[in-house]
Amino acid sequence: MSLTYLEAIREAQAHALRDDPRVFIYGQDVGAFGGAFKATKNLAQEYPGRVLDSPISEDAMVGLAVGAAIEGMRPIIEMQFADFSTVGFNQIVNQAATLFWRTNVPCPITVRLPFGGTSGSGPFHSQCIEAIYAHYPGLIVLTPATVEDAYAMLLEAVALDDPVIFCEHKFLYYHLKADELPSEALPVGKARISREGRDLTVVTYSAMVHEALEAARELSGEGWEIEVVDLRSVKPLDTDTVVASVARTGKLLCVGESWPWGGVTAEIISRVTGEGFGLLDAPPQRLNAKDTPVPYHPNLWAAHRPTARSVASAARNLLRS
Amino acid sequence: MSLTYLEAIREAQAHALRDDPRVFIYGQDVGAFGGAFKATKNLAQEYPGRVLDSPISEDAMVGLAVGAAIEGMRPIIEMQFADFSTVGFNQIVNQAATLFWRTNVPCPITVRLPFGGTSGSGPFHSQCIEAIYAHYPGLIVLTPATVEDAYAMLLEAVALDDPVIFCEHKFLYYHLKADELPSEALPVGKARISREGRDLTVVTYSAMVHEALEAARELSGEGWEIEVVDLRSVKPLDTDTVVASVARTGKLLCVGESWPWGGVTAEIISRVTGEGFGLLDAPPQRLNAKDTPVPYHPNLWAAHRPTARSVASAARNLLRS
Amino acid sequence: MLQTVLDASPRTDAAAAQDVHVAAYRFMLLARLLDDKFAALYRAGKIHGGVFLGRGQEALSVSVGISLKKGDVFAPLIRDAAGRLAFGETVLDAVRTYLGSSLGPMRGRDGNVHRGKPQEGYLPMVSHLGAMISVVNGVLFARRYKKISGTVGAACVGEGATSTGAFHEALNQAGVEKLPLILIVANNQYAYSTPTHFQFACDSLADKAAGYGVEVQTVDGTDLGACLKVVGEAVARARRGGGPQLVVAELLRLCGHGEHDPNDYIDPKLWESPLGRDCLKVAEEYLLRQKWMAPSRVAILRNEIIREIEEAVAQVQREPAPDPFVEQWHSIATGHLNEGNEER
Amino acid sequence: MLQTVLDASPRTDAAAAQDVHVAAYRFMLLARLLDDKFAALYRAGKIHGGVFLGRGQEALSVSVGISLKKGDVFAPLIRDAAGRLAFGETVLDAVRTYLGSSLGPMRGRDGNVHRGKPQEGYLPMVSHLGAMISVVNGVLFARRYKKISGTVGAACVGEGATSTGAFHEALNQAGVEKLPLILIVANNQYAYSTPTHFQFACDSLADKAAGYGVEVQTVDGTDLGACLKVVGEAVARARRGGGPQLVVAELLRLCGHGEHDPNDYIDPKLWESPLGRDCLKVAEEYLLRQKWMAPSRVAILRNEIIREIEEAVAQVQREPAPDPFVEQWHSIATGHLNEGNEER
Ligand SMILES: Cc1ncc(C[n+]2csc(CCOP(=O)(O)OP(=O)(O)O)c2C)c(N)n1
Ligand SMILES: Cc1ncc(C[n+]2csc(CCOP(=O)(O)OP(=O)(O)O)c2C)c(N)n1
Ligand SMILES: [Mg+2]
Ligand SMILES: [Mg+2]
Repeated sequence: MSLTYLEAIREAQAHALRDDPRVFIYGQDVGAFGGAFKATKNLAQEYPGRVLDSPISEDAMVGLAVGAAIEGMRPIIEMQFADFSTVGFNQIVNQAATLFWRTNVPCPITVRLPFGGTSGSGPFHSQCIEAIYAHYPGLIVLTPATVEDAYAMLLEAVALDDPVIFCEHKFLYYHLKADELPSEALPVGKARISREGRDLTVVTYSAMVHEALEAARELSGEGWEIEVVDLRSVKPLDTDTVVASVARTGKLLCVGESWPWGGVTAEIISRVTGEGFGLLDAPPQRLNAKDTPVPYHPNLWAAHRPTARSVASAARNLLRS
Repeated sequence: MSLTYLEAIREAQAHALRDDPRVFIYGQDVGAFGGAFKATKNLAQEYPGRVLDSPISEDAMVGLAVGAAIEGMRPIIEMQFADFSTVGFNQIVNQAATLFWRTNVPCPITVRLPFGGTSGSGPFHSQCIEAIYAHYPGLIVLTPATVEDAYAMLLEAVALDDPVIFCEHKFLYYHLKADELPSEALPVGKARISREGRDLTVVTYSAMVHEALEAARELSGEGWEIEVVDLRSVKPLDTDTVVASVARTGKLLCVGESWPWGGVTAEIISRVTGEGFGLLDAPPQRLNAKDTPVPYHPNLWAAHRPTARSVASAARNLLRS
Repeated sequence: MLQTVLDASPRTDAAAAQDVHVAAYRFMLLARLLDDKFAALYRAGKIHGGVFLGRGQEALSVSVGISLKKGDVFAPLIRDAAGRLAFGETVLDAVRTYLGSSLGPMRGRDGNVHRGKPQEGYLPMVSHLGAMISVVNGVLFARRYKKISGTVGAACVGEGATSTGAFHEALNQAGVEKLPLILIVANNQYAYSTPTHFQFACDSLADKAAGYGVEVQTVDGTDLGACLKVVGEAVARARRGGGPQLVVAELLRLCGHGEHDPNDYIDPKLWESPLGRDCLKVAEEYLLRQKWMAPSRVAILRNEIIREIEEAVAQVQREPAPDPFVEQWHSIATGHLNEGNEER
Repeated sequence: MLQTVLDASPRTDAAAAQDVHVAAYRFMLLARLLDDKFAALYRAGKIHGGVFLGRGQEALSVSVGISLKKGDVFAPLIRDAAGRLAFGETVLDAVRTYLGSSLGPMRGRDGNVHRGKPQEGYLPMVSHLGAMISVVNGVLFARRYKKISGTVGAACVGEGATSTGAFHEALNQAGVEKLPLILIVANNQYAYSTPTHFQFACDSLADKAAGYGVEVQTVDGTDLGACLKVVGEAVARARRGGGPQLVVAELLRLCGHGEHDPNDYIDPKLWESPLGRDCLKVAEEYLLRQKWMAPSRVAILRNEIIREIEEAVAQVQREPAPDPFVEQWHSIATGHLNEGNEER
């Protein structure tokens, strides 16, 4: 058996539906059609009445999920693209994220955001907006980079008593494959050392993990050993694992596919310099997407986001500094 | 003559209306009533047909402004509270912020956000969400800390060819006074050294500038001289002024009233450590609000946000390190 | 939640009507006097932040609270003191929230009208207008999913909130899902200072119903009897499976938007019009005319209520304020995943 | 923008009708063949991202484009190739956008249906459904402000987009401001895979008009003559100062949501129903029956159009792709305030 990142997401939802009667799925075209990306393929058929098409009403979709959560359910909301969650933004950050703090009543909803760039998708079907959600108190923001994590973290997201923004990267949907589903997994909140190395730490998440790993392989040919940390969860952030890695390598490069102002890479650098300043023997560096909307044309798109090549180049500069 | 921060905002709008026929103001209760905070007091009477009440439709308010800007106007949109801009979020970050990049047609709109905490205002009338807007490409985000800047920067915001998120702090509305309006001002994008010092640099903006200045006065009595940098604009950020200050003091404390994950303070630290690592002789530190919604009760509120006292205490720790 | 009581006592229709009216009147008076007390505390500087009153809206509001049963869902608006009390909120909880007591349902974290107990179907509002309606939908949706039948949910909004996208998406959603939602629109002629002609262009807000495929009734919001009937029937229709119900009430806000607001922009003609009648007076006169209550009883009732309120305020003023050092500063339920409150 | 031509030539009514129909038919055919070409290029892997066709919607779409004049405003939906061409878009601009040419109006930054020229009143859509309507309002608002009269704005949406908060806020805003907005709803029975009963609960989307205080007409979207008449009249009413106009057209999407979509979820009964008629065929048959066009002319026209399209594609394929090293990577107009594109 071999399955893709996308299939893992489908399987996780199937298992959640099977094991927990409180779980239902609500979103545009998720029902009979199985979702724009087929992440809910056959689930409406297999679990009648539990996988439901919504009107094109992101605000009301999230509002309904919060109400259902108050009533003890564990809704999964599929946004058709992460980009469209901006019209459900208020219900996410002000309703769902504040409920527990205000009332002591938990709000176990999972909002699935198919996110991130793919060639030709343009400015409104490519955005990486994990930092927007992570900035608000009250949300957990997950960014799985592997098939196994996509599966295990989605299951854990549904089981958690809090609103989870589940950022699933569209670029990984079809390409990434695994032989089997994991039976054990790192818990949410723990980062993973995806590759060990002694010369430099690259901290990243989601699709960029694979660019970083490719860069690491390339640099390995040049005699450098790069450690790659996959954050897995951008809120909470596993600062300890990152700092421990920097303690070993002395050098830090943070890579993100999102825009350069603020965001995950800035947060990592602030934490590491605040807590592990003495461990650094070179200025910590960031590599982000460019500060423009995500372009449509493949030529522009490839230059807009970090790639293995630009990661390797930034790493080389840092290694030589 | 003496006027408040709020009056300066009203004056800037009066002058913009007077000098530029393309300017109009649109927002809830801004017309005959003069706005929830009276920031448009008498303007509807003085400029008939140019200061208009809108329905409670933040999405459509911003959309209308973008359309008017395409047609050559320079609309000012008043959000009743910054917190409610979340329901106009999509039009701001996806429509207004992308227009120029997509089409080469500028989008000169100013969105006024009365923002920031005041005692008793609670989780939905106190938010500091400048970082949310600064993360997106295509927006200018201004955070004046003084009466003079409130006036001059609002005038400049209206004159700029880009969408400006104008964050005016409600805590400063009535308390802060100045003797006269400035005739000259630092341009947008330049930070100001609000107080010179040699021992430590506090970088901050908006209401927190005053907490930092008070802390600096307190520490001055203890023999420490704190330099306070008022960013004025959080996007673009005047990295040069900040780095130059750190070059003099060797120590950096970033203070913000917003939530701790990401945001202005993280961005500053990333820039300074990236560009001026060698200048630092202690780990750069941050002081933000706590990672919960803004509480209602004054006791909780006072503990949630940074204050002169907590700034002084963080500064002391850093000075002794 | 008087219904529960009434259902149990088989009486004549007239006697039942009397009971409901008297009970409703009591809640209206309680709400009015409680509001007055909050206004006084505000002027005395004892309340931080805003104070929002329901003056002139008690007849409509109480009709909602009284028509709901235990187990139903209620998302009130800022002027719904009467409805909240009728739905079962205690005076103590209201006072505790306004004064920020750590023993109140919001523990000083949120205040004034932002209160509720979600586990009791009483939803605490966020400030964003229109945003609570779809949350009510969600509770009702979950009930149906769990095969719980017979409960309904009411959401109240002002006419200003009908201009929000959230209102539209939620009412449409209720229509599509045929949820037992009763959506009450209190058209008090102003949204803060904004008159209705800047808010909508339809002749009556009831004209919106057809576009959502929901039933609608309009009602004179100054007339308690009419409100009890129209709201009661809408609730009953929803309970019977009749799908979402829209109720549009016409009335006038007899106070400022909040207590900070001089309220000097109201068209004076409205004060003189039938809309400007004080529903509490109208109800009282009706009760007296019907001889359902003696004038002396009204006076006694008022005194009883004032005592109840004063006692509650006195008690709450002795209660501990929230303590920032005890406060956990956690925003999520999964304890070990909280972060960010070290000073960084 | 044929109106301009027609206005200038005083002819009999019948002759004018012939001219409009023939012109409209030409745009419909051009749109259909251009769409077919995009579909072919997509299948050949020459187009990145999605391809969205207007098959079955050309009659309605062209009626919008043809009823507008130079100086009017147009915010099309993704299926409006016909309307765009009739409004004045060149085949070259459409092809350049789909192929990402650096010479196109979007310079490769945005693609496919996300194209326009704001300075010509032709608004380039963002993807968020419903979001363009208030932008049209804004242009019209500014025109009135500047005392420019006689221009109107049309925004087109699908029935799915009527469920968005943005749709509601914008139509309400247009009603309150009495703007000359013509809002066209193309009810093609599906929003992606979602049938209408999951989208709304009203009998007809026309039932929404009363709630906004706007005029409304419904039309058979498969009938070119009816569309030209109804849309034309709505535009004329708006132009005369009649305020916002809603037009609801019933039709069927005769293709997948995008070219990636097998479209196998459409209820087969709909294909058989009058909604399932191909408006292009219906129009062609009508023209032939009226003898407004000879069969030979149709064949020639088709060939002319195919040549025009092939030439445009050939030309664009030789045009330079955007170059990331030349690209400025600036997102704001105030050059010196751009930041963030150093590698940090
Ligand atoms: C989305 C949103 N925008 C703005 C506000 C600010 N605001 C609070 S109450 C109010 C007026 C509400 O009017 P209405 O809905 O008619 O209720 P009323 O106060 O008249 O009872 C406004 C504009 C808000 N709470 N939410
Ligand atoms: C706010 C928002 N949510 C979701 C989407 C994804 N989406 C794109 S087209 C579409 C269906 C649109 O249906 P309809 O409005 O009926 O237009 P049609 O495609 O049928 O012409 C959806 C859900 C979107 N573009 N915007
Ligand atoms: Mg009102
Ligand atoms: Mg459709």
